[in-house]
Amino acid sequence: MSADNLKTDTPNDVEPGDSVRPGHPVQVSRYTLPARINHWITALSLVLLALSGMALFTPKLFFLTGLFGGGQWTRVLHPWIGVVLFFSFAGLFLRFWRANLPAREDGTWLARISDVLRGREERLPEIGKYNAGQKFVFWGMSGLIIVLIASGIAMWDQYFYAFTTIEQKRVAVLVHAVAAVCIICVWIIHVYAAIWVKGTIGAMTRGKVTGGWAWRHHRKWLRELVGKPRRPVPRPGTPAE
Amino acid sequence: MFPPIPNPSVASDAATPRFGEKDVMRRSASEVTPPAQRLTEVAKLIDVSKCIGCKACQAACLEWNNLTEEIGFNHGTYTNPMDLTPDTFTLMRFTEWVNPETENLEWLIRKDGCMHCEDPGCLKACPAPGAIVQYSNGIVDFQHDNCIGCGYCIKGCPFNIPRISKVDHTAYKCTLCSDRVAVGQGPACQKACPTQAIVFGTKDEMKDWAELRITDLKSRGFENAGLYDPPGVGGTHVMYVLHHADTPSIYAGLPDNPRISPLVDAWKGMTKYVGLAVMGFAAAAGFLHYVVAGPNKVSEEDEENAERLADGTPPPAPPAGLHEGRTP
Amino acid sequence: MNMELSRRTFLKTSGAGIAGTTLGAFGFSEAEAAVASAVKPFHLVNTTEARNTCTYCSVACGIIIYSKGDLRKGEKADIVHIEGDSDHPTNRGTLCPKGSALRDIVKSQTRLTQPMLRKAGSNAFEAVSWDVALDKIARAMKDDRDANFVATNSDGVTVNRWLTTGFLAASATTNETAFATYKVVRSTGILAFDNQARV
Amino acid sequence: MTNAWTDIKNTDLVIIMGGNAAEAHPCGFKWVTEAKANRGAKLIVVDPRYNRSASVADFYAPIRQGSDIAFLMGLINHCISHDKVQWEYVKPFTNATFVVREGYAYQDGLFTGYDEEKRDYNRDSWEYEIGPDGYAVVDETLQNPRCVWNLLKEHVAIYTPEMVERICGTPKEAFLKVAEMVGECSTPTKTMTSMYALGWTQHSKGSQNIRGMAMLQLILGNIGVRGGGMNALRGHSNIQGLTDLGLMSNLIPGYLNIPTQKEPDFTTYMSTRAFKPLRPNQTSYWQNYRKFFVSFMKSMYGPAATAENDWGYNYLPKLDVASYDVLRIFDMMKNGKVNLYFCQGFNPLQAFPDKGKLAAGLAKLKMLVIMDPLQTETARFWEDHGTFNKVSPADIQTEVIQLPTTCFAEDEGSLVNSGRWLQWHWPGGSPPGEAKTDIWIMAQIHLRLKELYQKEGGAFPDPIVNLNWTYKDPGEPTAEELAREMNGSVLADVYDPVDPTKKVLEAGKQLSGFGQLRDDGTTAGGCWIFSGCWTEAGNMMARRDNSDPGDAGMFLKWSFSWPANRRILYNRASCDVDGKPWDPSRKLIEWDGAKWTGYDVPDIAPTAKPRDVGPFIMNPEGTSRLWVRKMMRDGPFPVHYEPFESPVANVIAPKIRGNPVARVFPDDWKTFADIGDPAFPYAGTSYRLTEHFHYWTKNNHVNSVLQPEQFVEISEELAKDKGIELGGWVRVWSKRGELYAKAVVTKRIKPMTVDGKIVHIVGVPIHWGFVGAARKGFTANTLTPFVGDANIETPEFKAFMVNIEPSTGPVVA
Repeated sequence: MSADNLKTDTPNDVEPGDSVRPGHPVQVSRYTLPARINHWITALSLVLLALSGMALFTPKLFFLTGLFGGGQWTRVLHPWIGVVLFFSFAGLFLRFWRANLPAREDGTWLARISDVLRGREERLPEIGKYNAGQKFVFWGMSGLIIVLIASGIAMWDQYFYAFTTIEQKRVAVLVHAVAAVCIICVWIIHVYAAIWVKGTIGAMTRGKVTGGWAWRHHRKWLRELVGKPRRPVPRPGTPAE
Repeated sequence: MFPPIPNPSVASDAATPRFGEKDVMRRSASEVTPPAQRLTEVAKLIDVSKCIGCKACQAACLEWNNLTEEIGFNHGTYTNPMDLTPDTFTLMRFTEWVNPETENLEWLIRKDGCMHCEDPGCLKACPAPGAIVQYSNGIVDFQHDNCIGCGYCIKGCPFNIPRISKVDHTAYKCTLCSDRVAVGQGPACQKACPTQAIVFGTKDEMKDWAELRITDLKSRGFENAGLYDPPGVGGTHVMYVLHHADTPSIYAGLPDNPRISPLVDAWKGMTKYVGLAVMGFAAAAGFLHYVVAGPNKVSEEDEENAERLADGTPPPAPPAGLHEGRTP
Repeated sequence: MNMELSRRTFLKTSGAGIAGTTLGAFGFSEAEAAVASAVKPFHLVNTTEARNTCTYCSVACGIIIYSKGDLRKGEKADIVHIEGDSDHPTNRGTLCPKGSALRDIVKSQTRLTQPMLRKAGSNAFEAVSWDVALDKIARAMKDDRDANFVATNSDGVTVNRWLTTGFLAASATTNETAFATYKVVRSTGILAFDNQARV
Repeated sequence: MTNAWTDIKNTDLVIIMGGNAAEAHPCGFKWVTEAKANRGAKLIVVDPRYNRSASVADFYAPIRQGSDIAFLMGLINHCISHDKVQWEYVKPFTNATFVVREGYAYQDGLFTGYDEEKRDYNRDSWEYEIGPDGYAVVDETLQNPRCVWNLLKEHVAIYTPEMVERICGTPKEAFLKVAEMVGECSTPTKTMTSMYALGWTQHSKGSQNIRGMAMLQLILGNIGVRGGGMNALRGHSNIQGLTDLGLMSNLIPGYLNIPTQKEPDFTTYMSTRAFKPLRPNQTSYWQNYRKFFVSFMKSMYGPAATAENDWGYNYLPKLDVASYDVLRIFDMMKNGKVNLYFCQGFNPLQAFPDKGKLAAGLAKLKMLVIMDPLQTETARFWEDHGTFNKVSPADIQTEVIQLPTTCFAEDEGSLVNSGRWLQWHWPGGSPPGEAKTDIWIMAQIHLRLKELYQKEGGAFPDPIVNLNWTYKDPGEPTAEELAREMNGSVLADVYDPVDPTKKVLEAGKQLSGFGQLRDDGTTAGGCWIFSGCWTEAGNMMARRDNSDPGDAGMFLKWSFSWPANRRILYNRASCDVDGKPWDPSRKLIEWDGAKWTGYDVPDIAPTAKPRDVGPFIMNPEGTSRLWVRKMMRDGPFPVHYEPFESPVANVIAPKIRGNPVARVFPDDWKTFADIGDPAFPYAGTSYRLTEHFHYWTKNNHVNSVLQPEQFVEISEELAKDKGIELGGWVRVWSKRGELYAKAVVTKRIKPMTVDGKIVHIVGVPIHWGFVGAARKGFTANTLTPFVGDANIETPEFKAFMVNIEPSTGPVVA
């Protein structure tokens, strides 16, 4: 994030690289290429962590260790993928945290969650770049990843055995497991939302959405983009959809 | 004298183990059908009051299991190495304790090592199928080919016993010399123990033998002498005779009431089931939602509105009263 | 020599309140015996046994040496394990921390394997043949004995002693070694002859 | 040991004093735990340190090192004054009733006849009064003030509980508790056993420490009985055997003596060895000395030992001093009087006191020959190991030859255990590299030396060229050949003198026991006490029948025990004068009206009538001795003497320094710290740990793991005084040397109050050195003084003075 993004006159909702290209249909740049790469590294890490973690979490899924070259490799790789995830997500965090700060309309959005679920967006307020659900995913991921990396290190015996007591390790494994369940649930919400809301996935693949998509789901953000002067695309980020 | 176990036979036909896969009662991360008939439970009894702390058990363990421990340092105590390690399955722990009642010094020496719990926390915690097995005679054994080195057993163990090797990254602990017991021998430590502070036999025999010892100790003024066979872990297959059985923790931190930590129980119990349920529910809910609510699609009208906005043509106003939350 | 023993003797004579033990069977009937893949194989199988005595203290615990290879058949024997002899009346199979680690001293990294000579003023040993070493010793003994042998004392009494050479005898060698040593040393007139009894 | 390891299970009370059986002999200690478990026996430990034996004791009493005699005489005093005496034993079976001749006296720590100049006694007055019948005078009423009992009573009177506390630092209550427990064993049905080792021998009055307890055991009636006895727990696996076989300066196998130069011929030599009984009918078995000697000489020199040459008497060297023990030889070495030295399986640089002096001696040799299976410090004394062994190799002109030998696992033969069992063993492994048996090496040396003498002639070659060496392969005699030779065999047919047609002994046959030895050259026997070990019936030492009739712990069919397969010495004394066992539940032998029978081989002629013949058949008195005549150099009764280095002056005889007759070489006085020297205020003692075996296990990885690094043990109080931390480095030094070690600060050592003065103890375990697998360390004998016991020269390793300070550890150069 470049320094001028921090200018107070720049609306929080607009991230570097966001832009509108008029046409038919209107094309809206939502995520820059680096943001998308960052996202997919994170996504891949998270999926691998979920798979390897689940393998160690329940015997029924232990067969998943086969994906990683067996139990020993799973045990070796999981924490290292966690480290990758941590730093990768840290990148996302720095890109997206400002746009994910709470806004006034988030409350209304949440209050009308049944309308959200029914897809009656006309009954919702105009939303910035991220709606409250997306912000929940963002902050949920952020918090859980911190919990997971902290508890994960406490149970990473190969390097950190000596630094905690066994009782602390026990707390750590329990916390790690609960946090992992939570983060997987958050991830499910995230992925489902991307599938349910058609036209979303393109944001993270090609980096673009249609104007109609933006109009329908993030009208406030679209309005801000339209109102903002054109400028070359710097390095933007990608939110957790 | 507890009758010595006869010398082993070296004949090749004497080598068939008397128990094995079919006698596995519990297997980590696996469902097993317990054998229809349980083997007679075995046990090692460590009589702390007869122990002279000579470390013969430690030496015999290293030799029998071909373990090479590092030559360490002196830290001001006779306990060496300082802790159990992947190569030290058993360790004499020395405590100088002044009995507050008699003001006499007592040198409490306890042989530490795997207790072979009836309800083994390590096995419960272990995520690797078959890395830890419990035979129906009570022996809890690690199977290194299956071990993934995660160290969950360490967290599961109420006695802080298993250690992960830095060499092969698998967990090690006392096997109760399952290879010896399988051919009718006792563990190497028991064989060596000069004063028979360690004896080995069926669990019932060991309890009877312990009773004799406790009677003797009580006659010598140790009123609280007793057997340590903690019920919190379902009893153990390594038991202690303690002169002060009312306070096991004075013996270098032997747990007073060991049990599998509630945290571990929660982790391997509730969390596992609830967690799987929650995740499953989340996925199912999404699926259902999709079926019921259908995809959330962008309409042609939305695209037009966007184009208009981009072109500078005002789009139609939203229905009144619905966008009160919007930013001006 | 008879190595077959009455293994049940101790069971019969144990005076301790528990009549015998079911240990031999551990409660596993024949029907329960089966191939077990999980239990480590018993590594003394097909080894050769030799009855011996612990080399350390004078309790003289009975031990059994287990080797790969049979000396009695003229084979090389490599010791794989040493364990207490349950039939021995004194130790009944038990061993102390030294005895339990006997294999390690037999196979110590610091065992001597060839004759060595350190020359006067040198800072290292060098390997020599047995012949060289033994000839040097015999020559040194002869020269010193011839030069310093005391046949008679100042009173003219025959004393036939040799005081400029001394011999410290071992403490863990066999009686047979000791007797051979006694004969050889005493025959030379050495009086400075001693052993470990004092220390 | 008078008794066997397995017999300890028969005891009621074990007293471990002057040893640490649990630590040094764990597998033998098992029988203590058995006695405790099965008989409700109690265990007392008296030691400066609360040690591993104490950890399982019923009662522990602290004692300052070097003050045991005061404690023991205190116990005897207590028993006498509280009538805890087994009178039916003491009166007939000890010399309590014997009357001592006029002229003998004891005063202020000295007996009559002391010569301060010579540091020796004229012991002529230390004898019994001999009556007109030629026998010693006895007074069965014990009224004669000069009878041994009354002299003893008088001698021990000074050792009151208060005096014991003052000298030993043992609190009076603790001493009295021990005395009470010990006193209970004066009944015929309760026995105590004494287990001791180097904690008693390694003092300048070591022999008298042991005598003190032996006297107590006699008073309690505990010698010769099951569960009793004086049990010297020998250190090395065959040190008993090597002593039995006389591998000492002054011995011939079977405790016969090398002649002295005062005995120029065989007749003179034998004249003092008549061992005429001192009371009527007594056995006095040493009367057979001549048979043992002649048979030995026949074994040694074969046909060259003839009646004409007094059986080769002049082939034996004659002593000019009491002995050329190791201290004397190293003193001579240091003074440049020794040229060639052999160390067979021995590491003197660590095993003897004052390493500095030892190293200086070795450096003056022309040649040092080492035979050993393992690396030793001695073999490498010339090698620079920085602070651990700082030497300049170029300055050391000693040639060193190091010969690799086999070890126990690779050879065959017998060892004598502490209970005198000769046990045969078989090899289990091939020797490494070019290692050879000691027998081969000794044979090779002999053959080469013999060849040189045959070729070149030289000084008195006769004993060398005539040495009986008729083995099948002279280059390597077999263990069987040597064992058969020690047992003895018949050299010529012997016929019954009454019926000359009856052949009593047949030439070429093995003897069945020492009873068949003869003094006319018709039998040979290398070691009379071993006779019976390899008879016509075969190798008795290899017997492995572990049956134990009566559960007595005797195991008569297991191996062979000298003498005559007897398991408990003096076992005749297990019965009263009429031959009935003191304790029928612990019968050992008994008189059945015609002969002695029982679980053990009787220690008396099988048909000797009970009231006729006394039980102590080796002694001319027929009894045991509470008072030892002139047989010990430092007095017929033990006296408390301080160690040569001591924190306090001798309370009972302040002018006497150390043992007044202990030999001190002139150069060594200046190496001792003065009494109460403030520069060396702490009482040091050295000992071995159970994880280690002397210096050998430095070569063993496992044992090095179990106790890895050199340490010293001190009390919490001393640590606080000196600012020493648990596990921190300390420097410990005596007047002779220094070492660095870690500090084990422990509650198991407590400061003591001795004669009003606080005495701190510094425990110095031995083991570490500069070769082997273990961590390098300092040889503990850098600290210890070069002085030995007055009778047998065992070095005073157990009591010396040191100083200590916190340190940052050795500077490894």
